[in-house]
Amino acid sequence: MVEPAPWWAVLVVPAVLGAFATGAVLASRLLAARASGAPSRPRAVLGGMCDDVAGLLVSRRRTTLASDLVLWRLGVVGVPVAAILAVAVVPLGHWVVDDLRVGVVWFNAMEILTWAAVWAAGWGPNSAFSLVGGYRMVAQGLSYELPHMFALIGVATAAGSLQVGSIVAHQRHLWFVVWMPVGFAAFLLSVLGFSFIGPFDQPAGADLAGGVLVEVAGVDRLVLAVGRWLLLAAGAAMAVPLFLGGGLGPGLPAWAWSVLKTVGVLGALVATRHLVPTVRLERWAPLAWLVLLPLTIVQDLVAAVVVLLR
Amino acid sequence: MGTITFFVLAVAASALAVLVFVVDSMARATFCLLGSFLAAAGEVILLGLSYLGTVIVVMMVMEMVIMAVFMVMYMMNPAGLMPMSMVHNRRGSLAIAGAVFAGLAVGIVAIRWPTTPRRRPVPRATFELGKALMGPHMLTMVLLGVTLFSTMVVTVMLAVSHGRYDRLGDDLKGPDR
Amino acid sequence: MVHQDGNHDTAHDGGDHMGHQGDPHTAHQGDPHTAHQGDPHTAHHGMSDDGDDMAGGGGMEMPAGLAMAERTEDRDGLKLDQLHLTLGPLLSEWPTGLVLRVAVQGDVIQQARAETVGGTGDGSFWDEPSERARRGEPVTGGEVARRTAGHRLDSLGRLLEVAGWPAAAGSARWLRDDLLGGLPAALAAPRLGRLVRHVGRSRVLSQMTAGLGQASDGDVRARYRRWLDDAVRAVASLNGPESPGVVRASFARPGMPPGAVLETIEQLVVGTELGVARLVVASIDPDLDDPRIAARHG
Amino acid sequence: MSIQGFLLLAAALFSVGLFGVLSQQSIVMLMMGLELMFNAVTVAAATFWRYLGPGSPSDQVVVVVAVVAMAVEMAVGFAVTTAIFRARDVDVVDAATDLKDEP
Repeated sequence: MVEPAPWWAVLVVPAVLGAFATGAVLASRLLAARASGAPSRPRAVLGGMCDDVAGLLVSRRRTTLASDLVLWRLGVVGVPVAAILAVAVVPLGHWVVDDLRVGVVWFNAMEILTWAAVWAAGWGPNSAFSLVGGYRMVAQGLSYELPHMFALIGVATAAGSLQVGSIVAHQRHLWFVVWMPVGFAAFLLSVLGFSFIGPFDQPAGADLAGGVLVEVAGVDRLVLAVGRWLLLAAGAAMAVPLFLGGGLGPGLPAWAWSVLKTVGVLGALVATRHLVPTVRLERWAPLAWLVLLPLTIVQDLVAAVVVLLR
Repeated sequence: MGTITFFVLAVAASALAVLVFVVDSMARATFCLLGSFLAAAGEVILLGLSYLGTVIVVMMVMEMVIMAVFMVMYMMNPAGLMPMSMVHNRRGSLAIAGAVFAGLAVGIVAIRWPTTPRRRPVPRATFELGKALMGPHMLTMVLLGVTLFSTMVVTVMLAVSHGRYDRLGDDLKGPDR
Repeated sequence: MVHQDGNHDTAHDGGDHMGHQGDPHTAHQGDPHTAHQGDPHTAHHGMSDDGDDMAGGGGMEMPAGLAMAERTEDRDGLKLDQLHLTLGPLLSEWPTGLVLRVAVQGDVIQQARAETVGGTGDGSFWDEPSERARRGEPVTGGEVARRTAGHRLDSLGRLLEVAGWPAAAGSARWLRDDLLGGLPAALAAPRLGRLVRHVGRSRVLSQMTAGLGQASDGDVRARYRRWLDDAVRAVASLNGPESPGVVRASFARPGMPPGAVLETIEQLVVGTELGVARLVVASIDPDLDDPRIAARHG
Repeated sequence: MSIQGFLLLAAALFSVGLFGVLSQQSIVMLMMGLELMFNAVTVAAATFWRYLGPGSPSDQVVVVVAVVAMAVEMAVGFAVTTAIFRARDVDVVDAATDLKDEP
């Protein structure tokens, strides 16, 4: 039911992902504007975003003393690249760039690339706040990664496959979210974690004056900031085939269901960002390891038992 | 196509491996090593083991990021850009490594390998691996599990300066919030 | 560029191998207090433990003329590199004019020294109506209450921003501006109620701030909750004719010796992670125009 | 794309790693050499699976073992480095050759 798209899909995928990310940014700015009494008409919000983008495009890059330019640039570029590579296995309705047999592991690998990228982006400019931001990303990664992996393992166990298309097909009768809610929650938390947005934005935290974003200016900053939102969109898009039945649904065509569900997940993530303050790692890491991790393991046990009994 | 990919990845893997011991910066050395691993993982995927190749990517990125953290922590210059040499017996090492490579290369070229690749249903590779680990190779898997577990315990014991319950205090109640 | 200048100071100073003095928003140029003149770190040089021939530096050439890091004891017994940073005086969401010179290992603050830059010391904006009342000028209670509510919301906005909650911070600031601009109590009360419900009942915020910066007046959580209560009481007495019971409940209490607030900050941030230190400072929120705080100049 | 090519790559990675292990003073750099050698084992095992394997997945198991060995090696390596660093304040192998502190 999921088939590889023609070659030009490679060009379409970044555009579609970018559209989702733009929508998320606009929704986020709209919520922020409404909360703080700024003009919140759609035109004002859109105009504000365009102004900011244009401002970044024309402003100069910043140079710092004794920076590691190679790793810095690699890190900045690595974030959006990882996001785009990750969605290569995510189907939109029936189409997917490449439904790899190990799609789930592929997604996981690309998500982990962001650790290295963000660390390098924090390391590069040779600036204390930026470096601390990079380290926080590693600590955050170590906190969310195991629950994330166990969430993926649960899905793969239930479907008996690492292939995303096959996972979707296995949800014909019942979406995985219904009987794997813990895995779904853990997955969504990790999406916020690897895109370092919202409650998990400590690597780019306001307490570090922007963390890894402190020293990046101009186009670099745009690339890094866009990368975060692309990652968020990629994570939301992946949650749909993993837990919400992908393009399955009555009436509408499959692609429309995929889009609708992705928008829903993305909306929930953006709303979380506005409803919850930053979760600091020193308090989150114990919770992730002592509560969330055992819960996801139990979730996987449930999945395994269900598969055995089926 | 496959041959070109092989050569590109092979050159990248070897060159980056050499660079690990050439670049001055700890961070760059670590990322060179990561690059080498990623290229090698590409070769493994090219060989048909897509699952193991991707798992290597997952493992190595994590390992190298953690390695970078430790490098920066223990090496003398946190900026990591200071040119310095921390080697001993460079010439001897080079000779031994060169000799080992020459010996291996001679062996590889001299041996008459079977010429045709074995035809087999590659898509089943991951499934086969899982079945093997849960069947005939169960003992290996159990040993790996025990090893990993004991590693976790031992390394924490080694690395932590205080005991297991220091964190919580004598009454084991922990610092009150 | 600003950065280059900052780094030059640093290189001669020998204090900072990372190149950056605190924060990029810090304007190094034209600010005599930011440039290192008196070398406040001299004390630390004596502390760098010998026996580490690797980190001693000696006559080694360092990149970009930066100084070699010093090493000192840390809580894990690893004697890692120490880095000197300057937080403030111009850092986003930072009490204007406060300078916190810190020595960090990793992201944990080991030593801290608070100084002030540019505070006028001739009276806080937020105290102005009550000061006038004290001088015997006619001041309505509502005027004092309005200023008090504005002050609490101002502090709250800064704290929430540092706590990574820009949406709630925006709400607090919006209400602060409207209140100072003369928003009637009937309109202010429901908006404040929503904010108080939203912020006061946030379990995540409460979990994230509990136990931080424990001082005589409680922890960070206790402080922001008191701000919320104060704001509610102040808004309730906006129309009151009398001077309300709400007085300026800044951390600096009457009778505190000058500089006590800065000393408290120094004590509270040592041993904390940078983010925690930011929260602690934001929860104390010293107003450097207040003569009781601006006593100590750098 | 031939078996010789893949094995030569493995040999090259192994030799570079060996050079690192023999020549580096820093424990962490030494571990990088070890990792390269393990990586060579991985590539070689995958090659044997593809070209020589008699139909059994044993070569794949070797890859799994190598990957686990890398993880264990790194974890133990860092733990030992930390312990030595704490006790002796060194992170170079030459300084850690003797077994007890000098008087």
